[in-house]
Amino acid sequence: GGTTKKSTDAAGNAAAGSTASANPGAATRTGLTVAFLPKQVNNPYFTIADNGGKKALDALGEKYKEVGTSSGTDTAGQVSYVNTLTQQQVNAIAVSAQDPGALCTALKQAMSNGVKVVTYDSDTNPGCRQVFVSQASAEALGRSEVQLIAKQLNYTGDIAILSAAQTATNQNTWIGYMKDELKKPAYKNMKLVTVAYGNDDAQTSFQQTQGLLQQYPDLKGIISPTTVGIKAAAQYLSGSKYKGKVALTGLGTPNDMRAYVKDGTVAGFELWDPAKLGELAGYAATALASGQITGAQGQTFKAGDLGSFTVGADGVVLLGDPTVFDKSNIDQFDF
Amino acid sequence: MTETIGPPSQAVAAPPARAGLLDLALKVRELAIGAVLVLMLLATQLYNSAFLSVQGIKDLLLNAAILVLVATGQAVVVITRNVDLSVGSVLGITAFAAGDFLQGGGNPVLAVVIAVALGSAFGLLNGLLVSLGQVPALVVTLGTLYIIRGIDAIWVGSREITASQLPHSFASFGHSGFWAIPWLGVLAALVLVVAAYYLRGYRSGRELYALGSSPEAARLAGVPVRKRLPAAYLLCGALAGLAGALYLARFGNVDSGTGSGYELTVVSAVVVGGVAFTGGSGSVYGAALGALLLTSINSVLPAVGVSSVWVLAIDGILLLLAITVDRLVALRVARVLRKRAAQTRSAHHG
Amino acid sequence: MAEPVTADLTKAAAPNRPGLGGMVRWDTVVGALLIVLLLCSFSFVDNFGNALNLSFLIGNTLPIALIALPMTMLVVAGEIDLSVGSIAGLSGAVMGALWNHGMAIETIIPLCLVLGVVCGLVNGLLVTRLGLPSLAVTIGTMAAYRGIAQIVLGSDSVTDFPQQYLDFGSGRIAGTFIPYAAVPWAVLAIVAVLVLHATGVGRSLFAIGASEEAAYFVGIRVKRLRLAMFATTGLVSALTGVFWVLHYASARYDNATGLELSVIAAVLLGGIDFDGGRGTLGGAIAGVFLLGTLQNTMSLVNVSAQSQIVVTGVLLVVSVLGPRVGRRIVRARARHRTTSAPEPLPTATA
Amino acid sequence: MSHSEPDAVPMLALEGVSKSFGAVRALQDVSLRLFAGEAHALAGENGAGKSTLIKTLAGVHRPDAGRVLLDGQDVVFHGPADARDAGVAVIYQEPTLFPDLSVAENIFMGRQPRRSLGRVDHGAVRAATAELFQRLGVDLDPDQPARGLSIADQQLVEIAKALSFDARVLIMDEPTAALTGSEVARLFRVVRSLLARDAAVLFISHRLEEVFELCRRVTTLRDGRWIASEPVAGLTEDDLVRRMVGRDLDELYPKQDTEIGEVALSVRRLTREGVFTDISFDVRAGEIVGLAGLVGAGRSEVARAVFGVDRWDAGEVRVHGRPLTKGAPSVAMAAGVALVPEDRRAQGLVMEMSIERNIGLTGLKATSTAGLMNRRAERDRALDWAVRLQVKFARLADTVGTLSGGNQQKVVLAKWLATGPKVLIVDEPTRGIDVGTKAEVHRLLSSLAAQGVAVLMISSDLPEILGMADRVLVMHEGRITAEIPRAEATEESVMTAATGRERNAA
Ligand SMILES: Nc1ncnc2c1ncn2[C@@H]1O[C@H](COP(=O)(O)OP(=O)(O)OP(=O)(O)O)[C@@H](O)[C@H]1O
Ligand SMILES: Nc1ncnc2c1ncn2[C@@H]1O[C@H](COP(=O)(O)OP(=O)(O)OP(=O)(O)O)[C@@H](O)[C@H]1O
Ligand SMILES: [Mg+2]
Ligand SMILES: [Mg+2]
Repeated sequence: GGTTKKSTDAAGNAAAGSTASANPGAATRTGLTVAFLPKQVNNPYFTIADNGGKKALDALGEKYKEVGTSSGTDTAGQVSYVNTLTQQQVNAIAVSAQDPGALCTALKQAMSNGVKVVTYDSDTNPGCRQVFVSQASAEALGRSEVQLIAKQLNYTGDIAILSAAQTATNQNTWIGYMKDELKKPAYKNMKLVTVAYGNDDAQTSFQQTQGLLQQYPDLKGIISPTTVGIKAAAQYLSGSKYKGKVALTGLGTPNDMRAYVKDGTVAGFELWDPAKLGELAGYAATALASGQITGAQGQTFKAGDLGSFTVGADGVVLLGDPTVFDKSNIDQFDF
Repeated sequence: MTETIGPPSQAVAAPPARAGLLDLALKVRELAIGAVLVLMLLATQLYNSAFLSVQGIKDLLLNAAILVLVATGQAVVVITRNVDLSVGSVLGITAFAAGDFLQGGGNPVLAVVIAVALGSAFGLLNGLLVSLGQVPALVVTLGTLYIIRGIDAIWVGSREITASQLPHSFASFGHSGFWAIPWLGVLAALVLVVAAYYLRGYRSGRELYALGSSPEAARLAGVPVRKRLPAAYLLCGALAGLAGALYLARFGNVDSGTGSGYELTVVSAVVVGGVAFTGGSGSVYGAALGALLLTSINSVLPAVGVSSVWVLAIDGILLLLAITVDRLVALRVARVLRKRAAQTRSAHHG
Repeated sequence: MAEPVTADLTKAAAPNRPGLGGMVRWDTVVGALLIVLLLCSFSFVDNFGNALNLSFLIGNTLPIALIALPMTMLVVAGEIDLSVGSIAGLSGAVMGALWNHGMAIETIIPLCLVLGVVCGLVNGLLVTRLGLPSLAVTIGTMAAYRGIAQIVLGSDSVTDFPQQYLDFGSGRIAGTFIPYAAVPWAVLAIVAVLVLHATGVGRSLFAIGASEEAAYFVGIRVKRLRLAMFATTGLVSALTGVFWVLHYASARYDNATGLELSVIAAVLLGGIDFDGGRGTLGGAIAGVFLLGTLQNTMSLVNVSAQSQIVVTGVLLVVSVLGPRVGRRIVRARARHRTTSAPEPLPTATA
Repeated sequence: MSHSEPDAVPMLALEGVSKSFGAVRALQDVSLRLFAGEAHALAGENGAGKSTLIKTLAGVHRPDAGRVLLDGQDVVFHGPADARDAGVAVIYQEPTLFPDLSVAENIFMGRQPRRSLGRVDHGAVRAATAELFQRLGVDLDPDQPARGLSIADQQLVEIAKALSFDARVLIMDEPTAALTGSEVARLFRVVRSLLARDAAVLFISHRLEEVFELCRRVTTLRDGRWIASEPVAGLTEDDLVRRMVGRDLDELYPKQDTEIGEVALSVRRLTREGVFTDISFDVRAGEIVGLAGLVGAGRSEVARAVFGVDRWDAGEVRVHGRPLTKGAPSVAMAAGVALVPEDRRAQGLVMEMSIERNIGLTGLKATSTAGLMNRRAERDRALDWAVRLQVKFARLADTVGTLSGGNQQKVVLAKWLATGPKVLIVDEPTRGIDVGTKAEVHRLLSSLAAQGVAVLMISSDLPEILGMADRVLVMHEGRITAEIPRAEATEESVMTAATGRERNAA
């Protein structure tokens, strides 16, 4: 006998949204404390995002604070921050989860103590938060990256993917859609040879890029859907004989990539605006804490300049489509 | 001990003939690591002919250069029976300091000087804490690892240095070179040779070995411990600083997390290179070979198409293999040495 | 075998890293610090004293506290194990993988523990049979075990363990702040203290750490005992891995990454000498909870992560420098009182 | 303190020096003068303060009170380097070598001959070492690492190091404790040549005959206090002992006649390649068997192999008929074998542990009940033996590292005698032990034998072997070359066999 997966599956994971009903007309409460808990503090990307959140909260007259671990893989540390925030009785937490499962217990404890929970950038299991503010639809991102590189390669040649950690959930979802997109007839002359993992570490990503190029001499393009990976790959390409011969695209920030776009290593890449992502998370958290939404599908809330948003299935709120950056427009962005 | 010992001239002339038995033993050990390295590279080349192309060799050397520098400094400290765990943090903070300076339009040479000076300062701090406080280096440098990392994080915040902010000459120094020989590699080799020559050929260098071999005996022999130890740490810090500047040139990208966890890689390189943590033995060449071996493994695995899922496990197992082979060779050599010593002994008696 | 090394006079003169005046032992100082910190936090920090926070504090510190038990013994015996975090990760990964395969958790957990013993034995055999330095071996196995965990579980993250087990991992005894898991920990801690400080085995461990050769000469089975310690460390690490999975309700290959450094920092803080032969388990446990409480308190009063790192570092440095400086002051005062002595001696005997 | 001292200014002198370690007053108001061309002996019991005095002269310790005078001028040595630069060379009681470095580097560390640009001239270092060894008649390879040298060889390297200084003052703390007669003779010859060149020498030895042979004057210490400084001529050994001990000496070799019983230890054709070959002998209950030989003959190695510390390649060891496992000291201990090893600091003691715990290490099982240590039993056991062997200590909880050399040796004896062995192997049991206690140790060995213990005694002190052994085995280059019954054992017969000039047995 014993307790096996099968015997517990029946119990399942209870679904998200609370049963309490929302009051869309409720006034936005002020003086709330909303804490941002990014994957990693001091990470430029998250700093921009969290500053977006601060902007939203300032505009609404709420209190903003940011805490977090200085390592992006210190799950235990992130859990203890959730615990601390629960202790401090903040009104809402906006968290970018390092691990979809590990934060669950702590977040559920937070919610049962009356703290509202929004995830942004990286989600947890749906049962462990009320709303997920998603940067872009995973499907759109995955497909558009394949489209980007295909255009640069004239729809012919071998390509590879340089991802972050093997466990990065969002990466894996995107890669799934990329593979799916590649199945379309338009890409019949293109082949995905491998997926390499650089663990979001500059040196590892660097050497993985080297390895890819050595192992597949005919490689024509690399997609790196992670800001660290694309940066490292671009740096390697720009200093090697492959510069300009191997196309590179993926997700990167304009500041990181400016040099490589200008020197011709990279033709184009894409990203959403992290500041807007944070801003939206801030509005969502406030809406939750004010009782305007509960995270159930179909509820709507206002997000300042960003306009009005509707909660989708599983409590997901979608930011919108990403921006493509290339030589022509990169100088207009500074983040 | 019979009274029948040959005429003085003979006895004095004899030793140089079998010069440096100990030396020879040490060289053999380094050869063992070298052999493992060469075998591994050749095997990879057979599998993938693109591996040792001009670009491939250049990449191998580039990858190793920075680690070689830091490992050289670390080896010097480890030889004195101490350790500097703060090298990763020092590398990170000096890299950012250099980048910050360059970003403001500074002179590249001056930026390197700044990084080296800052690294030296941290090294000196470590050295003074360890030697004046006479406290365990492991604890102190673990402490400074945290402190420097924390200061770095507070100072840098979420800023980062990106390639576009660096002068072109500086960035291109990080990856260009002569044919397959990158400038970075040349620099690292130069530092390595000088350090090795110093350790071997100068009294103060020998005293570092003495210090590590037996601190108490060193004190009784009048080795100026309070001078040598800080000097060793200073060198280690300076090289970590230089490595920081080169890291910036090489990767063109520095933030507050740069170099974290690097100390473990450095310590691995030193250990694989046969520098004993009990002090007094090993050489910087060994440490450099260790560094080359480690970085090469990371180039070899992707080049032969090992899925990155397997890389970590294979990395660890190869590391274990390397130290095991090294150990077995060392045991062999020790046995040969003992036999030879026994032979000379009975020869004398005869 | 006879080594011409003599005991370090420094050590002979300063047994057990004496605290102020040479009377107070360091582990007592750490214990006192912990109590002072607890008192301050209870009285001045909002939310510190409530049951929820205390249970968080203990629960989050338990993994470190668990591994610190065998690690202290290992370090006392002159060895170190850096692979503890990876063994915990591997045991968690295997737990996840087997759970996904539909095996009963009552079977899985013992299997994971056996796996931990095997991992510890591999470390121990490499160290004792081949005579490799444990630092080098466990740097290698740290990568290898983590790598195997990655192969076993890949990118999966398993979370759907049975609720009663998850409750055990994160729940607390009704009406108190004590997590369930703290109870078995306390039992283990008592066993460990008894073994290390009140049995022949404990004595032998101290002897091995202080002088392996002398221990061997009194018939202590040095290798066997060390092997057993490595195996125990593996076992407890695996147990920690299981607890980690249940506590955080997540089995991933990178669980407990970097745990070794936290354990080592805490153990060092507790006054355990990494040269072996000295320290007490009480000190180590106090060190673990001192760091844990400090971090908890600092988070509650909104000290940023970066500053927390600096504080940890400063604490480590002060922990080794403090007693020494204190002793010097006491000595200088004593000398001042007796006056007749010549000038203060900068190069005094210690 | 002025019994007809030369009028000349002493080269190095101490005046009214005191030194305490915590509560222990190691030196109290001690004075000493060393003159050019004169060998001066320092005598005193274990723990009298001799080594402390030497360390004070050498700048290792700084005196709490009193002065150090060099050529009549006050000096302060801030460390060993200062003393060295002032021309003072020291051989410390315990060899302090760099195990990882070659013998040659050990000798010339910090003073290597240099070539252009300050580079070390490795060739010159090696050649100079070879020459020193030749002067001392030592056949060690200058390139050999110091690790693995026997205590005697280490001591020889220390001597070579001290000689290499061409020092004005040579201080030697028990340099001969581990040496045999011929090496001592060589050393003395070299020392005399230094004296002839007007060096001053300070010499410590517990072998009084050496003091009389080499020295012109002797200073005696007792309990850290100065007792006398006087010419050696006119003193008898008994006079000297009385000054040291404060009473008359008992008989030094109190050999009791015992009833010799069955074979207790039986070694058959024991061989360890390259170390010793084909060793066979028996030791019977109640018998003391001496094992003699020159340094490096392989005696200690045989003892270690028998006890199980080293493995052997062939042969067999039986205790009371039961074979021992090779390489397992625990098995040997269980069978009632005890080994007092030659190197007390590395093998005999855990230097950082207390006296109590060191003695306790051999009785971990005996002093525990149900697995838990009984601290009281452990303490009583330690106290009993520490007192019986007259260990001079302040508290049982003091670290052994702070004891004087001779007292450390007594602790080693104590910890093994406390096991109540049936077969006792002692390797240089009285190395560094003062005459008074030596007699005590001999009496102990004798009475143990009388109680039926089989004793195998290795010693480089030939009179000790001749005085104590019922039978003498002699080794030469790893083989037993002679077995001489007590009646026939003389210095002559033993030395002949030890130098391998005659092979009449084995
Ligand atoms: N570092 C130290 N700390 C504490 N006590 C010490 C220290 N060094 C020496 N002593 C004590 O000082 C006293 C004198 O010791 P010292 O070593 O000078 O004796 P010794 O005359 O050389 O004896 P031996 O003949 O046994 O070598 C002893 O009681 C010893 O325990
Ligand atoms: N026949 C031999 N040939 C070569 N080396 C030897 C031989 N015998 C002993 N040795 C070496 O010489 C050293 C001294 O040996 P060992 O200590 O056993 O001699 P010993 O007779 O016990 O001398 P001691 O007087 O030092 O106790 C050891 O390193 C040993 O390996
Ligand atoms: Mg002495
Ligand atoms: Mg011997």
